[in-house]
Amino acid sequence: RAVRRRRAEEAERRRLAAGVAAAAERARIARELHDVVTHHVTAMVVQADAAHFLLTSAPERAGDNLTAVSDTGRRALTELRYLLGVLEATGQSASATADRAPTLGKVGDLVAQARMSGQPVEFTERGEWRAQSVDVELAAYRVVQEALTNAMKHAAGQRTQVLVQHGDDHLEIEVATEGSAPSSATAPAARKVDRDGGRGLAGLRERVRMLDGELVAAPRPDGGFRVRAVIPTQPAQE
Amino acid sequence: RAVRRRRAEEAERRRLAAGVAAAAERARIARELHDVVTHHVTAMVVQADAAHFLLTSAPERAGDNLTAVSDTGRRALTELRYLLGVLEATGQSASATADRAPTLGKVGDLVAQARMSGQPVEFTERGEWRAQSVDVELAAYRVVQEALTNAMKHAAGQRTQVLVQHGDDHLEIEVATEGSAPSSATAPAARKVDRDGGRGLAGLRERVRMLDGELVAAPRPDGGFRVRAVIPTQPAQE
Amino acid sequence: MSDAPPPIRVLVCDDQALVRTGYVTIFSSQPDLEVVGEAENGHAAVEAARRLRPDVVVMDIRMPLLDGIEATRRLAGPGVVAPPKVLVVTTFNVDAYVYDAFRAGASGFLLKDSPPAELVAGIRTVARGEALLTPAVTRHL
Ligand SMILES: Nc1ncnc2c1ncn2[C@@H]1O[C@H](COP(=O)(O)OP(=O)(O)OP(=O)(O)O)[C@@H](O)[C@H]1O
Ligand SMILES: Nc1ncnc2c1ncn2[C@@H]1O[C@H](COP(=O)(O)OP(=O)(O)OP(=O)(O)O)[C@@H](O)[C@H]1O
Ligand SMILES: [K+]
Ligand SMILES: [Mg+2]
Ligand SMILES: [Mg+2]
Ligand SMILES: [Mg+2]
Repeated sequence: RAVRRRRAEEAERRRLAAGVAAAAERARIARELHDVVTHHVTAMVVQADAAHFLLTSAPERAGDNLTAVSDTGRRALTELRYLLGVLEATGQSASATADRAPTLGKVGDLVAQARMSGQPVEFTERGEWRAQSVDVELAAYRVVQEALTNAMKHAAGQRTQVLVQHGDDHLEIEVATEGSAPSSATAPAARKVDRDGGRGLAGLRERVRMLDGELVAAPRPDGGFRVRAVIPTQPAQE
Repeated sequence: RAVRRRRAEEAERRRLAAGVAAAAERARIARELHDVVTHHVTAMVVQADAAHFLLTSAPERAGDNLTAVSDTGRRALTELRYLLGVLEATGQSASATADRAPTLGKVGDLVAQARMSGQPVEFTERGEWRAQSVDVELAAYRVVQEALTNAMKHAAGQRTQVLVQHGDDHLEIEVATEGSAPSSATAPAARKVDRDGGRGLAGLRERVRMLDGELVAAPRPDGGFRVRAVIPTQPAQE
Repeated sequence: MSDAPPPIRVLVCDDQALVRTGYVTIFSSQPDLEVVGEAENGHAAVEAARRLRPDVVVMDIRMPLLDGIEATRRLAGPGVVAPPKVLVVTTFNVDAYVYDAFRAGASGFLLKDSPPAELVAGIRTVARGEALLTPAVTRHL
């Protein structure tokens, strides 16, 4: 009887854990989506409404608004495709290996996704690859994911370099974008650099610190941006 | 010691269950999201482009297009809000979504919307209408939605036929477009999409299969395209 | 000539340029509204409001540097003398946002994609000193 009760309790706990995980995942996706989709669609609605008011008084300005609507819509679809690709990639690896989130080996997929979305990304991997603990691999993966998302958001179309370096006792990840010329057509919202603005990098910094590593993110002197993370790893064994 | 091992195993199983639940949630949201967003945003882009075109020649008709853009955007945002369950911080999004899920009765709206976007669509409904489970209705709705989105994207301006047939124990949906002349003026954004493969039809196939149904999508010999789904339903009762 | 009352002076704050400029176009088209300024983050919003003394501040929540809730608190929170009315606009009508917005001193809360007629009516309502909730939010509360 005690055994049966314990089993029931365990099943219940498992169900709860699953529920919590699903909710957490929803919240995370909701956040990403806010930036990727709702944000764009909202802008499209407001611009279309505004165009309405300009139709007779200033048709040429209405035309500019309409261009903004179409451009924004195309960008929304591109970014959505990227996000879905990422969701899919993480979903697949989760079920494929049954036990975990994406690993470092999947960084290539992120790069491919970003390229498909039109971001010029170069990917370099150095040193001898070794499997790491799930925590380390996932953190490394998230660093690349967020940095690439940022590249597309804040430095769209700019050359982007991803470097993964496997050291003896640490893993080093660097993602750098080139500077945008001041006149470049970066979305106005993205242009102003506000390091307190988002939660993407702050969350990562915390995550990397919990692994005794360090993440530094800063604009480069030439106007680009660089994210660099160093995460200690177990020395090679077995 | 045995106790400790059992605990570790339990913890591991719980972690697995959570991972699987998160992945399933991700996949579900991703599919739903793709369908909601690409459909509405594609329609908005098409409408905005059309309005631009009419700006000087027929400003009052441009106004109608603008209204369509805003209305479509608002609908998309409303659906996104329900989808994300951000209204309920409690994570009841699944049921909230189910309550508000569009049903087969709304297919007429989809057709009207596509017509407003300039797609020549004919709609036929056959057999005796019966309410179906939320899953079945939503799947049927999504089939029509994605097929019409594809029609606007990949066969813009081509005659399009939508058929919904209510059988005794199944529902049949068919959406067919006519062949496009090779020179057709497909939007550049849409053209590029082809190369990325696309996940609309794949997601639908999965969704329909989960209901023990089947979806077949293929080009037609004459150059058109046809999507056909058969979904089993509960025989009429009560 | 006009015995019309002076226009309602509006400050538009949103970090998304397309939303901000769209709002400026819409509000400016109304004879009884005058857009006196724009701000693209919370700090700029507070600074501009203190300098320009608008009647109504239309305030986004998610903005860099200082979010719209905190900016609202600084402009219209407890203890502020002669505060402007703040109409908060957001993409999501999350309960927590609505609650925080009103606690911070906002007079109204609307979805950002509300139809223009509702937005301008909202500005007029809060300018008169009345409180306002979007129908979608009210239904939910
Ligand atoms: N590649 C980049 N080029 C230019 N600026 C960048 C780049 N990456 C990040 N930034 C700047 O750093 C800020 C912080 O980035 P972070 O990822 O934390 O936030 P975000 O991307 O704005 O929002 P969130 O990640 O929460 O959706 C950004 O707002 C942006 O100003
Ligand atoms: N009505 C159609 N006419 C011509 N080709 C079509 C039509 N519908 C679908 N296709 C072809 O089938 C492919 C797969 O369609 P699917 O909906 O899966 O992807 P997509 O529309 O290209 O992208 P996504 O749906 O992910 O935005 C399309 O890329 C297109 O080549
Ligand atoms: K005015
Ligand atoms: Mg970011
Ligand atoms: Mg498609
Ligand atoms: Mg904002």
